[in-house]
Amino acid sequence: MDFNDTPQEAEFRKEVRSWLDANAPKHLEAELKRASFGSSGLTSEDPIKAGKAWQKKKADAGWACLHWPKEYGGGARTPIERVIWGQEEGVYSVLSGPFTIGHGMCGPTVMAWANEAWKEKLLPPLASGEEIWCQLFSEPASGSDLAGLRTRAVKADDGSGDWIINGQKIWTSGARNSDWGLLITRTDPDVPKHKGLTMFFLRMDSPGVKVVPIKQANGASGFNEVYFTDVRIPDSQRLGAVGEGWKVSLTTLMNERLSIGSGMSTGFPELFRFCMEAEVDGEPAVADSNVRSKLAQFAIKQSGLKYTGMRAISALSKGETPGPENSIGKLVAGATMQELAMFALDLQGESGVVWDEDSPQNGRFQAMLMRSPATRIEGGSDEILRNIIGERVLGLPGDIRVDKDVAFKDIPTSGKQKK
Amino acid sequence: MDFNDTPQEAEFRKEVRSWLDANAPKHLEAELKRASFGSSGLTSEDPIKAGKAWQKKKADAGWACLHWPKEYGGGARTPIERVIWGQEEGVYSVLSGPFTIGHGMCGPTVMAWANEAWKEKLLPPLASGEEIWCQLFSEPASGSDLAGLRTRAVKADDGSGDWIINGQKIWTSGARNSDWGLLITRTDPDVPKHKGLTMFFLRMDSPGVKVVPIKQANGASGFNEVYFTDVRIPDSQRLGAVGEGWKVSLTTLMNERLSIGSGMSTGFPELFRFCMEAEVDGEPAVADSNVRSKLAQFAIKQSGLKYTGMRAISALSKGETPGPENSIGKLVAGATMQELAMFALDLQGESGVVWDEDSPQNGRFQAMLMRSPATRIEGGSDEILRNIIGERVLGLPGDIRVDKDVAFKDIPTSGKQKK
Amino acid sequence: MNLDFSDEQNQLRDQVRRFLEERCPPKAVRAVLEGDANHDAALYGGLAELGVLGAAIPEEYGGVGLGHLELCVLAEELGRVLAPVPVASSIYLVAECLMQAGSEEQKSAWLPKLASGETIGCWAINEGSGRMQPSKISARFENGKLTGTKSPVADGAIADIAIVAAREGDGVSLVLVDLSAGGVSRENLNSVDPTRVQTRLRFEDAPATRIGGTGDGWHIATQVMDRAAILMGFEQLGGADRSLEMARDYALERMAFGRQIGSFQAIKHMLADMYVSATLARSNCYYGAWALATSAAELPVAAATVRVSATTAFQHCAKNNIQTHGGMGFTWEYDCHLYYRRSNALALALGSLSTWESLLIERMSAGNVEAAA
Amino acid sequence: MNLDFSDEQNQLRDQVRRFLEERCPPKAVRAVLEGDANHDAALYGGLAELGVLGAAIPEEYGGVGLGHLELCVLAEELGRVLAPVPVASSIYLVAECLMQAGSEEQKSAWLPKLASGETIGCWAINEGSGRMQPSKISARFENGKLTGTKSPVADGAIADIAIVAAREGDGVSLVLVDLSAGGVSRENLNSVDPTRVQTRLRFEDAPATRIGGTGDGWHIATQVMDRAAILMGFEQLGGADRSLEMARDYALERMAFGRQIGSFQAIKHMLADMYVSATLARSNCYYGAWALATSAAELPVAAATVRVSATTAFQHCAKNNIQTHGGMGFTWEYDCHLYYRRSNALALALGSLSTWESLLIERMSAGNVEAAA
Repeated sequence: MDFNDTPQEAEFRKEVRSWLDANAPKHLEAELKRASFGSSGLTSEDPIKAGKAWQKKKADAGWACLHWPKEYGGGARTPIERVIWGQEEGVYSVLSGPFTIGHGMCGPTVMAWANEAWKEKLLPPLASGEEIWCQLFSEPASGSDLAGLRTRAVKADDGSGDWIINGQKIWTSGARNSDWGLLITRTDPDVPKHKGLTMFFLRMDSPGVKVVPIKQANGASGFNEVYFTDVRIPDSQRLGAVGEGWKVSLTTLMNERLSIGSGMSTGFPELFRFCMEAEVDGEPAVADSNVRSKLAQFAIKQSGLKYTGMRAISALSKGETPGPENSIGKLVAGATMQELAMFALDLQGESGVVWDEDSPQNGRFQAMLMRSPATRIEGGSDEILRNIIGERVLGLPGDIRVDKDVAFKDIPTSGKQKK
Repeated sequence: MDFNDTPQEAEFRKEVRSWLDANAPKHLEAELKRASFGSSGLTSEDPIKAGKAWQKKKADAGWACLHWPKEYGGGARTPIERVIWGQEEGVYSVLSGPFTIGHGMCGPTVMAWANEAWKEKLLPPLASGEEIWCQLFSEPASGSDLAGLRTRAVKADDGSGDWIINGQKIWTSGARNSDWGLLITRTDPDVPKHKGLTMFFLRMDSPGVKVVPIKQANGASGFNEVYFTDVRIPDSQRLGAVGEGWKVSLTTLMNERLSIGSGMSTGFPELFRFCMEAEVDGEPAVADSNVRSKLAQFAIKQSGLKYTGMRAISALSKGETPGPENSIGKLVAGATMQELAMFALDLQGESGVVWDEDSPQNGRFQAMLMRSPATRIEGGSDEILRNIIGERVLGLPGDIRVDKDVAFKDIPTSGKQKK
Repeated sequence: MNLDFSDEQNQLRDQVRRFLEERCPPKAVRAVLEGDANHDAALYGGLAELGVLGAAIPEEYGGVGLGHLELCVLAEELGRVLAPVPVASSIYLVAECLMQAGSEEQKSAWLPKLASGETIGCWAINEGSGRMQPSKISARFENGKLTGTKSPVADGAIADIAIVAAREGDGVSLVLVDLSAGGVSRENLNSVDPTRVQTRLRFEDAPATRIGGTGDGWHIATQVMDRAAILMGFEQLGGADRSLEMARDYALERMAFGRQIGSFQAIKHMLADMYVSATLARSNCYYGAWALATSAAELPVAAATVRVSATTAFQHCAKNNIQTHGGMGFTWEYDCHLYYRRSNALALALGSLSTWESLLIERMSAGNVEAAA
Repeated sequence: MNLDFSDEQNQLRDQVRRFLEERCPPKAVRAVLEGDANHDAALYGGLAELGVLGAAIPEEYGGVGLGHLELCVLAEELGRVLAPVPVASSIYLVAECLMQAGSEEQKSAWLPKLASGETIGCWAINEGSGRMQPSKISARFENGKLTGTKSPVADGAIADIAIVAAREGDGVSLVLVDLSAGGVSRENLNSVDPTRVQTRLRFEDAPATRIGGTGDGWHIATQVMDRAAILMGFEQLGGADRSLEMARDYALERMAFGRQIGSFQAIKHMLADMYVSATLARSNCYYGAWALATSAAELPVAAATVRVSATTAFQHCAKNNIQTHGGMGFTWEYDCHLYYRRSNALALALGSLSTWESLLIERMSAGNVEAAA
């Protein structure tokens, strides 16, 4: 056991570091350090413009999309090299936020399912940041139950072979800035729900596409609703066979879960720093035994996630596939962050309610309080994650599925009728 | 809002108090105060003998089975009078422990389903404590899923009309001291599980009945296994129609849930007393902020259950039916007691592992630690209680039932075959 | 024994509930959340007319003279609908403080106006971050003048009078300030719950009169806050109950995987646990109501019990109401966040949960062991 | 980076696991639980032969000289099967103490015998109830003689030597006592986990030799217990993992309502949460193993991290293993209670959870803030 690089890793890290040293936009570093919860922290520059510039620079030097083959603009690096790059790129990786979904999910799906001509057309500008992609999956009535989606695609009756799309997507990150979208639709409501889906990609400036920002409970707007009214998509922009959309979507979702980090943050370092400065009954907060007990329980979650991430990196470093341990990350981090934010406000006493620049750490804990409920829901709710751990990691049986062999159109859509 | 008796209640309380003052076995009071977890605390006398004596005395004076009609040996008292009696009887009620199941569950079932002759024969000696009853419901393979029981009753082939019983019951309290048992059996495995059940009562000294004490995880033996080998029961000892056993059992189980107390104990008063005496870092434990935080959370559960019980009594006092609030009692008390015991041991430090007379409060917290897991299971596990609250109190839909319309014999009995 | 409200009290509840359903729908709460107004003045006036504000104020001071049990009932209803009005500041705290410790002159001058809603009071004790303690108070009261800064002050933006804790000589006194009399500046603060405005009040030689004796301020404030904690506990209880109802309704309506989501044990058991904490809070609140109405010796213990139980329950229910709603629960459009915001704001008003946990056990141990049983 | 055990270390794990499956089935644990023996002497001898006891003891002192990473691997395996042997007392504590602070003479005299299992050591620090502190030690060491009482002492009943914390002058020293040399009486204590015997040791002018300098006892003991906490953390991890496996197996096998009970979310999610706490504990334990093997500056923080995480995980998993088993889990016959007993016993050995929670934050705050990241 050690925390050291192998000689090859050390060599690679040196190379990365020297390139970054010469090329990173250092004038943005201070702003980027304030990034949190989907906000880039940038105020002096437009985040999209700054992101595109940085991505282009990386692409030109071969540092874009390290996990992609070179022929599509990628870096063809090993998993551990990607980890090292990520550690070194540090805060600057925030700049590439607008490309995360395209590089991590849409791109790999296109790579797996599109024909060569499309791949050559779509992937290089995605890798270099010239084009942005979004993922059009969730719908108002199908969140955890993604396959319950109802956005319809029907063949145009003009014999063109085109598809006409009507419906609504929701929780689409970055839809406003996207050039392309990966869209899953229902083409056949007469078969069970997983069987009637078909995947497409489309230009987001296609006629009939309307993007509406969602105002979130915390006042921010990171997500959008996307409405489709008679939107036309050529059949050539279909991915996989008609009715095979669920299988295609699994490529996307699997890639979502493959992303390796050094563990999600729980907010503990920030809380600990606060407790070093704050007081309880005239003593430093870290000397109070109630604070200590609660901090200790947060601390083992923070370090547990950190070292769980390192165990995954260790496996990559040895050329192995990481185990299922990383599946706990968001489950632990989300709930911990919410509890932790409440405790941080508790320690602030009556002033904890105030959320402004003068609040401890510029109101970070108030922001955590208001953002953490979403963390427990987005990208798989706590309940879905426990099901995944129970079923895929521990091998327990699935839930009873009442909608398994039912035609989609016959699945009830509201509980009201059942009362 | 007040905690006072109405004038009538005060009058009744006076009457009870003066009778108890003249008749209660005061020489046993000190021993009875040590009662815990199904142990009567008695060492100077045989608990069964002492219990029978006290029950007989009460019956002779009209204080037995206050909720039963007088014709069967009961007291025909109002619910609030029963509560007052219970408050005044205090520790002496421990003596009637061996009759709890008979008076609370078996008796009411007999009353609802037996013919008049049987009622006159069975109920008065049960009320007066001359005969003890037990309830033969749970089986090794059917705990939470009671209706999945497999003890078979088949008609004797000699034309007598008698039934022949084979099978095994488990978790039977008091089976060793019982004269009679209330027995639920399966008479038809070819229909769905709830439909093939039939209820009987039988003498526990019937040939072929064998009682084996269960050694529990905490070393005690409050429960038994009861084996039936070709046990013969006359058809006249059937309760309800053949195949109607589930309906009969609901009478029993409903009566189980009707019992009103002043809230189950969580162990908080004992822990608080300990924390008044113990020290943490040279200060009284109650001055330590971690201890305070944990105690406060235990305290609100203790008082919450206490006043929940009082709200139920208030409803009774006004002649109303208490609401569903009391359903939370065991769920809260069981989990709280387990956590609380762990914390009490924590405060004892390395000595917490020692479980003997010299341990704080004679090892009460060690006993709680070892007994509380059973509290979270017996008489409805935490999971079953949450289902009950969710479904019966909040009106949420039931779980999906895969065994509903399946012949009992076709319901799978082991998950191994499914792997 | 009767640990329940009377039929008359429940009739009052029904009446106020109907009134609030009409006059305080979520839209009214959102108007304050999103608009420029710092409270719903029309609603406040309506509550005054209905006699809600004066419920526990004696008739001789312009109140209705019902009592504190009735005020508990009303508080629960206000909490259910997140009423964006300064009842807690003006009635639970300021009017209560005047009734407990005000001079005859102070009571005659202000209680009728507080009861009629003509005057709004605010409670300005806190200074700075962390647990409030007498030693942290640096505002000064000298020669009838007050100087210092109080923050955050709930409803400070809309108040006409303030009760302020200030250093006088070696001790802390409570003083009453007419905010229109000069020497006062106000600054609104952003908060996690904009439906209840928070303000920074600055006093510079503002004229003030003492409430109670010199140096009695902390003692009086503690008594008043104990009483307010019980009333606010009923507000929290109302919020917890409503959060549970919202979650249950959604769990019955929303389908996933072809089933009502309430049929999944993950949701069903989460709701059951919400019911458990709300039920414990209700029973503890009733105990508190009894102690408040009878000024029982157990009032300090009961107040802390209510506070810990109701805070825990409202935070628990509001948080899991969002979780039950999934993504919808995190939209601005759904009302879940209104309850989440309020649950966290009320958890801090009057001092935080850990402060009251500590107080509860300190008070229990100062009494006798029997208190714990 | 490599936060994992090596192939060789995993081979060692496989070898020991096979050995323990054969030599330490639940029956062997029950033999100690129910019988008169205070440990499984044959198993202990087998572990000595296999080199388990001497794994981290240098070859010059009769050990195998592998190292502490290997000892961590072995500890996890011992924890999985609840091995009823005094490895923690004799190896993690006594041998470790001698290696850290023993004189050349002490090391030569005892380490080979500890490695061979010929001698069993016990760690006799505690006196009385509550958190251990230097001020609570009243045993005295004077003129080479020890007088006092230590309780509870794990494995005191079967030990040949003891390391005892005793007052010497103004400070606390550690002394080594040959328990066969007279002046010692022993009394067995009932405990929540009879598979690991607890004893009261009384010393009356028992001959003893000091380990380390006069007054260095508390400092040395703290260092040794930090190291032992990491090794014991691996035992707890093994126990947590095995509890989870038992629960999962039962959830797959046991049917209710026509379904495997593991298909109910109540059970499935309970098991998922057990997996979460066991996984956090494993990752924290690996961090601890690295700190132990490298004697890193972070060792004190790592030790407390391991201790808090592994204690929490084992208690959580053992408790919910019983709950998953329902009534069967509460029978003497099923093995669930063996793990529940051990989880609670190990939670107290070396000092309780709240003590280590406090230590963890005290140590983090003594270091720099970066330690928390």
